[in-house]
Amino acid sequence: MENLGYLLAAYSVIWAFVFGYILFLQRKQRRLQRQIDALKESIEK
Amino acid sequence: MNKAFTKIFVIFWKDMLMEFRTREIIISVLVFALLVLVIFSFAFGTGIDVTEMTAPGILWVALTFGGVIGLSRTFAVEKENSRLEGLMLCPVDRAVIYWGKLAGSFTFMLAVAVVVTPIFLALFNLPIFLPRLALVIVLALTGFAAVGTLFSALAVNTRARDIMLPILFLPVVVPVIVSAVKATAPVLAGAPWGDMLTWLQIMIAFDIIYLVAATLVFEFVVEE
Amino acid sequence: MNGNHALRNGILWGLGFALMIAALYMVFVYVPTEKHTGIIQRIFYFHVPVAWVSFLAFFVTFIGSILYLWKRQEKWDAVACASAEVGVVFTTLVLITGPIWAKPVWGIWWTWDARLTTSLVLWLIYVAYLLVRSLATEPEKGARYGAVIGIVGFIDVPVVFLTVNLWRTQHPTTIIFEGGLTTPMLMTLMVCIAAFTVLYVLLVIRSAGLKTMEAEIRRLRIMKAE
Amino acid sequence: MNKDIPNSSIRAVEARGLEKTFGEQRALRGVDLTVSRGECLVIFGPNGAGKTTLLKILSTLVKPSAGSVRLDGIDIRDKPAQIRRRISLVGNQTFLYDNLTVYENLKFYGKMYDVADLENRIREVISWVGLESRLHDRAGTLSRGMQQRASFARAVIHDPSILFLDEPDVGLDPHASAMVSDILGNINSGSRTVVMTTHNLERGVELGDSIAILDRGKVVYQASREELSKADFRQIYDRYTETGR
Repeated sequence: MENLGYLLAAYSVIWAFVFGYILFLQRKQRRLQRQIDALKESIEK
Repeated sequence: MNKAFTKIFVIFWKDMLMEFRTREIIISVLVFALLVLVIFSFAFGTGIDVTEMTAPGILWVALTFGGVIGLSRTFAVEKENSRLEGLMLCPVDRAVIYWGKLAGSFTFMLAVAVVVTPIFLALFNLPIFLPRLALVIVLALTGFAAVGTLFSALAVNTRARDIMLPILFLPVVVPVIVSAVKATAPVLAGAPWGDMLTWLQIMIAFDIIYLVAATLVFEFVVEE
Repeated sequence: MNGNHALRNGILWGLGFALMIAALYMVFVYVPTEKHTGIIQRIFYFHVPVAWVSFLAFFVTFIGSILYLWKRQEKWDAVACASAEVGVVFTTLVLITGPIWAKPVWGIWWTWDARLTTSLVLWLIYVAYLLVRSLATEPEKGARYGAVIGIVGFIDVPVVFLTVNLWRTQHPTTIIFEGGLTTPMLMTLMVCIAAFTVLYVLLVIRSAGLKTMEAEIRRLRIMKAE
Repeated sequence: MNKDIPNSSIRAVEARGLEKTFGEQRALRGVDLTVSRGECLVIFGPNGAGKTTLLKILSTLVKPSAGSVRLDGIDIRDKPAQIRRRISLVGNQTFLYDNLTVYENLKFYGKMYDVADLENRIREVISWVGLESRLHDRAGTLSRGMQQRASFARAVIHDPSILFLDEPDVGLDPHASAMVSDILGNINSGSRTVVMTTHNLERGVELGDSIAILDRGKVVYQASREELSKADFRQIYDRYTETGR
């Protein structure tokens, strides 16, 4: 079971990046959605 | 078709004429390329064994970085005074503008190489008369000019125009740099043609691919 | 229409999740340990699919770029840009997991072999792509310049690979698979590739959706200014 | 505003529903314009009204986001080279190469347009703008006013039938600015169609056969000279452009 550390490191890096990217997309989406809502509201007024 | 060639030459000659007046591109690129040569010879030393290993690389680093500096001026010149708009108003295909500017960039780089290469060969105590090296230089600089002219037009329209050109240009021309270095080594060592044939073929393929591709997409870079 | 959209998305996320679980099960439980290099060989099952996906991503950017310049529809640009973004994320992963694998097997972090070097050059080209997009003076110009780089950069890939391959001929495949790929190994690899391809599609849909939202914000801002 | 006259005559300039958006900025929002052959249309408008964008679209430099342009009856998207041969633009900047002489600049542009008998043509256009004595000086050494004259010479080297002038007198002193209208009289001795933008209300009204006011990307006022007495144009301009506010 030598090199297990390397294996774990590789898999955790992959998951960290994938989840990090998904999180980044989600936050950006929420921010953009808020902007759209605010703009729509200010236009309707 | 004939007319297109005439127009390409008219644009090319205009760039030559401007350069005769100021010599700003050739002089600055030349000085820069020579500086790179000198710095690298300090960095690597110049013993005979070292020279064999590093000389081709040093020459091409100097010509590549010098080339980028020259290419960045290609369209910066047209951007001043909105001259590019004057060019765009002319009744010519956009590809003609590309080829006209390409011919100019190529000639400037070639002029620099013609001066830098003999100096390089002398500094490293290598034979001076190497016709095969001329072929390598022409093929490599064609590739540089094909990619560089396109990206120069693109970079002048972005916000970080000075840094954008090398960032775009260098990774794309990696095959040319590798091939030029690999083809230069056998020339310097006096090895037969066979050793450099593959690399010459790669450069020819690269040149053709990028001349065609850039001709096709150039209009999308200059249109507003 | 919107409900359909959500349903399709839900199915895709479900499928992606199930495939990922299956992939992890196969990698860590089902597939036997490779004899020569030991447990570390299991990086292969994720490293290769990630590399495959990054290549696929840049290919999609290439196609999207051509379609955008041809049809001038914003959606093609959104796909091209989103795919390049995902491609850069995955290429980054290739460049990180590659050395993590190389260190215990070859004793070195990095080797200038054709695949690694090509990945590195690709990464540099597409980082430049994203930079140009963010530094263009207006979004429409950014889209056009991006498309040009997406085309010109992609046709470089085979040339770079060929050149680097001739430059340094070291094939990691021959070192890693002395025994060749066994059936369970191949099955596992296939499931992993499927899982990552679905993940890629999901991420691109997500990211392209954000591009559409940004365009929507620009339109709303214009309306507001009226 | 302008009546549609079906097939009666080909208009020199005919723009329909021109729109242009730069990012979040709408430079033009539906511009319709018609200019008859040989006519001079003067477009007024405050800074940022979209005047420059409009001229760039009309002269094929910028693609409109929507709408169409016909010049001498030809859609500019169909035959760009043929269109470009007939038109010219004098922009805010001169398009001249500072390190080349005026002569070399003219020769360069003349060759790009395949001008026949170029030497004589250069002599002719240079006399129109009264720059004979400086013909062999570098463009960069000339004063702003002289550069502008050289720019006019450059613009008419290929004898265009339609001339677009974007604020040709901006940045010039009043004397030089008066020269612009003289030069315009010289170079326009034939029957060129002229579309020009300007800030200078008095001179613009003198020059124009018809007048339009562009404000925030729209044509808000259009009239022929006969419909307009000079005295109240300032008021009209202020009213339509809301500069009084």
